Amino acid sequence: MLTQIPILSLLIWLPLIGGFLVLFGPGDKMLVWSQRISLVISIIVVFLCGLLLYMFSGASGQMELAEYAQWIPSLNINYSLGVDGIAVPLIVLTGFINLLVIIGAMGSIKFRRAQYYSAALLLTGLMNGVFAAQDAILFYVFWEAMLIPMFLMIGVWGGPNRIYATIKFFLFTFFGSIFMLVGLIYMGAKAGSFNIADLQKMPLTMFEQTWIFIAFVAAFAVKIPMVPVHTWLPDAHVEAPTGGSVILAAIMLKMGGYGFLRFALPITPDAANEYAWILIAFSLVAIAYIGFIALAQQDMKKLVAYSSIAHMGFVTLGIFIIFKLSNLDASSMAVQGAMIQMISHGLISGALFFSIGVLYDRVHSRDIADYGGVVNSMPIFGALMMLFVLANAGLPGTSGFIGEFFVILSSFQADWRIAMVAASTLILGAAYSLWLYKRVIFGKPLNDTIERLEDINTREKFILISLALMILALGIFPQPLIEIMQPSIEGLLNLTQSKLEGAA
Amino acid sequence: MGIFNQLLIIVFAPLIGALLAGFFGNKLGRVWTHRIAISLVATSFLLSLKIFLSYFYGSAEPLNQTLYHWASFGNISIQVGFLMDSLAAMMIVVVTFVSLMVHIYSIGYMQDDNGYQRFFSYISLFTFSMLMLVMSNNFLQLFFGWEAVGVVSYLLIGFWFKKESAIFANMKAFLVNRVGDFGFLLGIGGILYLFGSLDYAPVFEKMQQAKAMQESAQGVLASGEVTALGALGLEKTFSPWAGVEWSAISFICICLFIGAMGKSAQVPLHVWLPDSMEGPTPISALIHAATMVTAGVFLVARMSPLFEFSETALAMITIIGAITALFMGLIGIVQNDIKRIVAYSTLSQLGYMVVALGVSAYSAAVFHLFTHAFFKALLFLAAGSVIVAMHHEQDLRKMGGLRKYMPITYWTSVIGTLALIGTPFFAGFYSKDAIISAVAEAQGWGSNFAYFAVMAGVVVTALYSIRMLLLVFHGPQKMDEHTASHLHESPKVITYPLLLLAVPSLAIGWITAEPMLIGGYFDDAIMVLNEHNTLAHLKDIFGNAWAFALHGFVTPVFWLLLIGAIAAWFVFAYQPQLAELLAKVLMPIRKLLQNKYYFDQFNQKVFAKGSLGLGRFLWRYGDKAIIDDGIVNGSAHGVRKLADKARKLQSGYLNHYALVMLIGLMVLIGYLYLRN
Amino acid sequence: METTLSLAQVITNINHDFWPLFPELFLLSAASILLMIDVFSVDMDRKLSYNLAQFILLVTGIIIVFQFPTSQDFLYHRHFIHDPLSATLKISMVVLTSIALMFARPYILQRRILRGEYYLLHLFSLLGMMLLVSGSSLLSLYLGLELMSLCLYALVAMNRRDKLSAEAAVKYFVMGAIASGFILYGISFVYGVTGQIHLADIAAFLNDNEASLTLRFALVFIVTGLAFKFGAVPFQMWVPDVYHGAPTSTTVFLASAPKVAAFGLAIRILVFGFAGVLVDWQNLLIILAVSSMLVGNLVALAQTNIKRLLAYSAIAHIGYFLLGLIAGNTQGYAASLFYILTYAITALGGFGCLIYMAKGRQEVDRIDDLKGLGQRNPWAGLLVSFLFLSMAGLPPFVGFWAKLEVIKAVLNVDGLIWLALVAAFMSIIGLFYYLKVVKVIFFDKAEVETRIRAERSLRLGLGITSIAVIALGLFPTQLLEFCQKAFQYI
Amino acid sequence: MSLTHYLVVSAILFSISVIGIVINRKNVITLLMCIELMLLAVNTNFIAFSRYLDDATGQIFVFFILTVAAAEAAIGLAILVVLFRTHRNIDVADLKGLKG
Repeated sequence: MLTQIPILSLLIWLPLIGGFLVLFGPGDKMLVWSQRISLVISIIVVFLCGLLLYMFSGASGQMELAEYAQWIPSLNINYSLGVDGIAVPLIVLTGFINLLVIIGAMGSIKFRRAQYYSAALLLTGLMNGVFAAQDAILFYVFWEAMLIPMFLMIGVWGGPNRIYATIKFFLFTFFGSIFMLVGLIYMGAKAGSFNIADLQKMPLTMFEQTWIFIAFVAAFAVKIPMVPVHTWLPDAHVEAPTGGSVILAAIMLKMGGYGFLRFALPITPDAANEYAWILIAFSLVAIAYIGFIALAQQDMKKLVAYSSIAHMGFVTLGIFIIFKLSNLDASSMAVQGAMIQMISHGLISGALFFSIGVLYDRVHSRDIADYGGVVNSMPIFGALMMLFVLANAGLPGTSGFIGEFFVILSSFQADWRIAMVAASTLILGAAYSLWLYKRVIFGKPLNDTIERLEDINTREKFILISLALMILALGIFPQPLIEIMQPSIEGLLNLTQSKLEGAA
Repeated sequence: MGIFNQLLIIVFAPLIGALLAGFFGNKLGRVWTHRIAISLVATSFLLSLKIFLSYFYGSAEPLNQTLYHWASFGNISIQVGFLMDSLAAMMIVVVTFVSLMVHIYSIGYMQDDNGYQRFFSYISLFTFSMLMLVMSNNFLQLFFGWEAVGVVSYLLIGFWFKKESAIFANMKAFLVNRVGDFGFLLGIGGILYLFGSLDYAPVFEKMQQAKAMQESAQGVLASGEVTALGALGLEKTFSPWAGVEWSAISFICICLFIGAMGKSAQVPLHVWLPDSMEGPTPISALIHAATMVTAGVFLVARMSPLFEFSETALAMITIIGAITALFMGLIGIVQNDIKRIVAYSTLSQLGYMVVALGVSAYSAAVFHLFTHAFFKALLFLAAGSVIVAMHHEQDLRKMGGLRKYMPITYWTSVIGTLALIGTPFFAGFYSKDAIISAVAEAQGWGSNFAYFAVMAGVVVTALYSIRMLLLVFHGPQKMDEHTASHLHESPKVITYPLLLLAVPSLAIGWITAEPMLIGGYFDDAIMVLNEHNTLAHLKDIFGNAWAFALHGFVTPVFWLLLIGAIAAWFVFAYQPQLAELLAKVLMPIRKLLQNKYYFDQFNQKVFAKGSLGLGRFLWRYGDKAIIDDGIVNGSAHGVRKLADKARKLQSGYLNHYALVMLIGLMVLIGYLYLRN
Repeated sequence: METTLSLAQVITNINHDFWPLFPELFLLSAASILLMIDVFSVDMDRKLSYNLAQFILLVTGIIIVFQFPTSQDFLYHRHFIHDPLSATLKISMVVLTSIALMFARPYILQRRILRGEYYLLHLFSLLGMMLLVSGSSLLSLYLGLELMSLCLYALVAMNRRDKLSAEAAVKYFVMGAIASGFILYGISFVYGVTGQIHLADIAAFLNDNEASLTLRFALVFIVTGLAFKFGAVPFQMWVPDVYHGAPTSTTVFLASAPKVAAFGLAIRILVFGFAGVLVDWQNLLIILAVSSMLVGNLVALAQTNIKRLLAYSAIAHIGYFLLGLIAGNTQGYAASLFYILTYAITALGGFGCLIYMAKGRQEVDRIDDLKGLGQRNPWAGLLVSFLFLSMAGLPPFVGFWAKLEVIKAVLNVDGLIWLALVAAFMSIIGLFYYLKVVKVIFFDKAEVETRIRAERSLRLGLGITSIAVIALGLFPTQLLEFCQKAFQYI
Repeated sequence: MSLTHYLVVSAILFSISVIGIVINRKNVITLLMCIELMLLAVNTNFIAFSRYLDDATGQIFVFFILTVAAAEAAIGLAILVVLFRTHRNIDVADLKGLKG
């Protein structure tokens, strides 16, 4: 029976095994086979994602499709998987982006290609693992293991300053997560179980909560990333190859938001409540401060990277504003906004990085000053890029709008001043996005190279158009996504709320 | 076919046209592209007209229906749907009519352009967006339409993307609009906060209740114990800092109006509109004169139930509108670019509309919007016709005497100009006169200034309008030989729209003025508190459209406009040397006007450069210096240095090692000793 | 008292069961026979000796497995303890030694430092370790320790023509002797205060009496000796120099099995003997642990020599490893055992890869010498990276579980959460230099493009260690339980 | 003489040996001697305790220590020979090839 298959395990292990298969099987010597295997596996993963959507009912808000196996009984660490409405969209996004990354790599990566495919597949499996894990240590294993292929991806295929960037990336992330590990172990030791659900039920004193919350914040704030621990991101993005940037922006950053929702809120609600204002403040700083910084960038990728940070500010704002809200509807709206922002940013930033990759493959520069008037020679690309840029600026009708809209509206319920600062993205986001577009795409062709550029080929078209369609579909009709997430979000909010009240 | 389905066709026909033209334009070819696009827009127009007539003559009921649930969770439900009532019906007919005219006109105007199909795609898309905006029944969709028209406008201003000035202008337009949207979005946030819904219906219902309570129980409420708003739980306040409290309704209204200021180009957010003339002329007519820029006016009219309860917001609107009406008109006098003059005139007319909104004469504002759409589109298209004839020369000083070459263009321009300056019997007269008399009636804060502004504005309008007319069509020919030899009337696809627009510019007032201004046509859409009803007195003087126009000859307005017109003729046609003399005498003022009150320079220096500078500063010192070099790399370097120092301890000498060991032993012993 | 034993009684005692001692006896006699064979061997490559040595290890291992105890017995006048812990440690050490020999073989073969003694010294050293972990009196512990150490001194000096090797040997020897002296001095006081040298008796004494200052003083000396053997700061000075100077093949061995043996020594003395003054040695170990993590990680950062880097990393690891002991309970000890075992495996591989990279007689000791390993041999590059990432404590490698275990152990103790945080913080610095190595392996361009072809035994050794690192990382349960079972009688 | 006297003597011996190691920068042989001295100090301790406790264990322990010391000396001298062969001198101060 189709619905009996261990779909989550498949989503994790199929790409992982595929990754190793490509690495040690055909390798670079039989590149065609490496490509075929990677492609087939990626397509299967996308189908599995579809199947996941089909199998996932989502009505209950509970964990579904649970899988369980003993792993390390002596520590009571288990191979426990399950998804709820918060994880499912992220897993689907992962599968989808992975396919595009694999396809994208087929033209733009020039050396050690099999290893690249392999790294992408490994990342996919591990990221799915992060979203599906229901055991805190299992979660952590995936969470950290994921850094390794990404480290290699940036380091091997990256730009000139790649080593600095990749080590910075690794250390930053590790810096945050190691403290989370300590926190998890502490709780696990106390609760006698590492099951996330058990941890969520565990009562903790305010003192404990505070420290654990700090640990969580250290991990997730770096990942997402929040100001002031964001500086790894521009470097990593700039140096990473296109696929690396895409994965990094589209999915890895989302893990921070996911972690906040899955861990920080339900496990340490009181501490979160107590310090929400700090995180809100930093989110607002991210939105405004980073908005200005993005404006000053000369490097396309850096600009998009900074814009990512600003957009992620909405995620954290949406998550933490709930502590300042009194009714469930507004809180749901905030968290919905945060979640949709994550998904949408996955699509949009992915699309933007792909677009920059398209340009980079042709001109070999990321410097804005090296471009101008690209639309003359690449009209189709110009049109698609227009859509992505506008979506990045939060145009209604694209997915980029919904998250910001929800978060701004719900934070207005808490304090209009917060909403006001957040709404500054309307101006800043438009400013840096459109200015980028103006300088790169519009205008007279800057030089002969630009004038003779070839428009995007079928492979690139496929990638960019499918992203464009997703962005539009989500923007025009987000309700299906909202329906998937809503019961789980409500469940999460109720859980957090009940723990808060229990303490009070 | 039900009304709702008709509405769907009205909205989506242009979208289909846009998609077909956009994606398959190259395959379809030019002819088929414009055939398809035009026929779809025409369909849209005909249905709109049908619906409008059903409201105009049949007094159909308002229709409020949901198309689909965009997002709903918990108790929040955000939909996409349509609200059709008298106001929307009037708007769609304006939009589709002007759009149709522009579509047809563009066949001629754009025929040499490479982006022909793209252009049709854009203007169809614009039509769709604008229709979504005006037909929306909720704030989300309103915002969608709001932004979508902004984007299409952005695309169209930058239509000639190789022109540096065009792509600068379009970004400027979008950003300035975004400043407005910033306020708009906050306003929407406030709506949700105050009313718990993003649909119009519950908002209006509450406000209607408030009105009913206030008017039925005047005495009770006046005692100050309870206000109508308070009774309905709407009397919340916002506090920006301790000690200051703003009423929520005023806050929301002002925020919404900031949005309107962006779109309707009110001072100080007007700066984008003149620059937007970088786009092709047809879109200047469609977007930057007739439809999109009036969205702000539409918004305030639509939200009249809210604005009625905020004296503060109304006062602000009055002042801003008055400033725009007068001072933007003044700039028009010194402009030499034919399109820019029309653009500044648009700004000024928008100012009129806004003033009317400010004095609660929503009907007058919307009516002016209605008439203005026709004559201003006409003027723009006529200007376009001239520009085509002049081989894309836009400078007035190089024109002159075109009357004989382009009779149709000339006469339609005359009609448009007369309508613009408010000559009795022309469409513009009815709306403008209604506004001026409403302002005269108004009691609110700033209405005195507004009255002065609109009266002075009449002179100014006449001055620049007649000046333009004279310089373009009369007087000596100043163009070069080559251009002069090719001068001829524009083709039919251009002249027909001019003629078609000239008809309503001349005559639309005769039919519509009475129902729209005093007949209560808008009663199902616009709410006015009795105490604000500045249009009520019109009934006394109106009689019928004919009589009102005759009455117009005896008002000071007419004489003012006559003064303006004669002055223009005297200075610019009869005694041109006087113009030069005046220019010298009034040099400082002239310079001020030519620099548009230095708004652009200010924005460029302070906002654009400032933001960029701030960005660079934050990046260099915040991100790079403090966080990266300071904390991140700094600590890394620190650790590294420490490591190098620590490394030196491993000296290689055996006796040092032994010593360290000994010290270690001592430390341990000492520690244990101290602990006990 | 046992001082008045008649010969007859002695014989009766001898007639007792020798089965528990059989692995040691076998190893001793087999090694002696191998010595004889080797003397008369004409094979310049000493292939026979190598194979025999491996065979002896195999048999020893099998014997230990066969007689794996299910109870705790004190034998031979209670100088010898036969319990799951000792058997566990012995098996581990045999395995580690065997792998170390795999790495050693090609290395010494190429450098002509090959002599039969080389293997024999391993075997005798192993014998010492086995006795050590089974020692249940201070005397047997001392003897085991010395047997082990003396062999190691010789092994370090094995490359007779190498200046550094000789220097390292001198340093190791002198420092080691001092450490022995410290331990002995401590032991003498323990003996003086308690009148006992049996661990059980000492424990009993501490149970009945308040520990005097003298005894604690003695404890410090003993702990110092222990710390030296582990290479914990501030008694770590020998570690980098010896690891660096010794032939890599010796370093491989030095970094693995002796650490495990030292762990046995620590458990025997501290837990079996001095459990009564737990708080005291706990505090001492905290100082050692913190300073080891700090100095080890910090100085490793500044290294350009890969052997020294690994040496400092070893020091840091000892710091983490001590966390388990500090916890002072069975779980903690099990965690420490798990840590030291996995570390030993990883270290074997880590030093092993240097042998792997070395071509001919040329040494690999700069980090840069690893350049482009990932290019020249992707497999090897990947496996070696696994080893280093495991050392950094990243999942899914076994090093992660080791860290998790010790941190968990510390967190279980009230008031030591800060220690866990220090450990966590230090591992960030640690990660940095491990990443630097991985970076060199994968990102830097190779100076020579030639593909590396290595001996079979080398490939096997590297394969075993790195596969173990990943396999144990994915399925640590067996090893965890193995470690936990070792402590069932404490 | 009481136990304390013996202990003090052994402590002095021990200290001398340790200090000898620390301050000696000349000859490795001296180090070997110091180490021997250290073991002797320990032996003194053991014997004193053995006598004090009236227990032979300590004395037996001493025998073992002496044996081990002999082995240690042998290894030590062997290493010294190697050192001399490679360095051509046996100065402690010259042992600085390994550092940092």
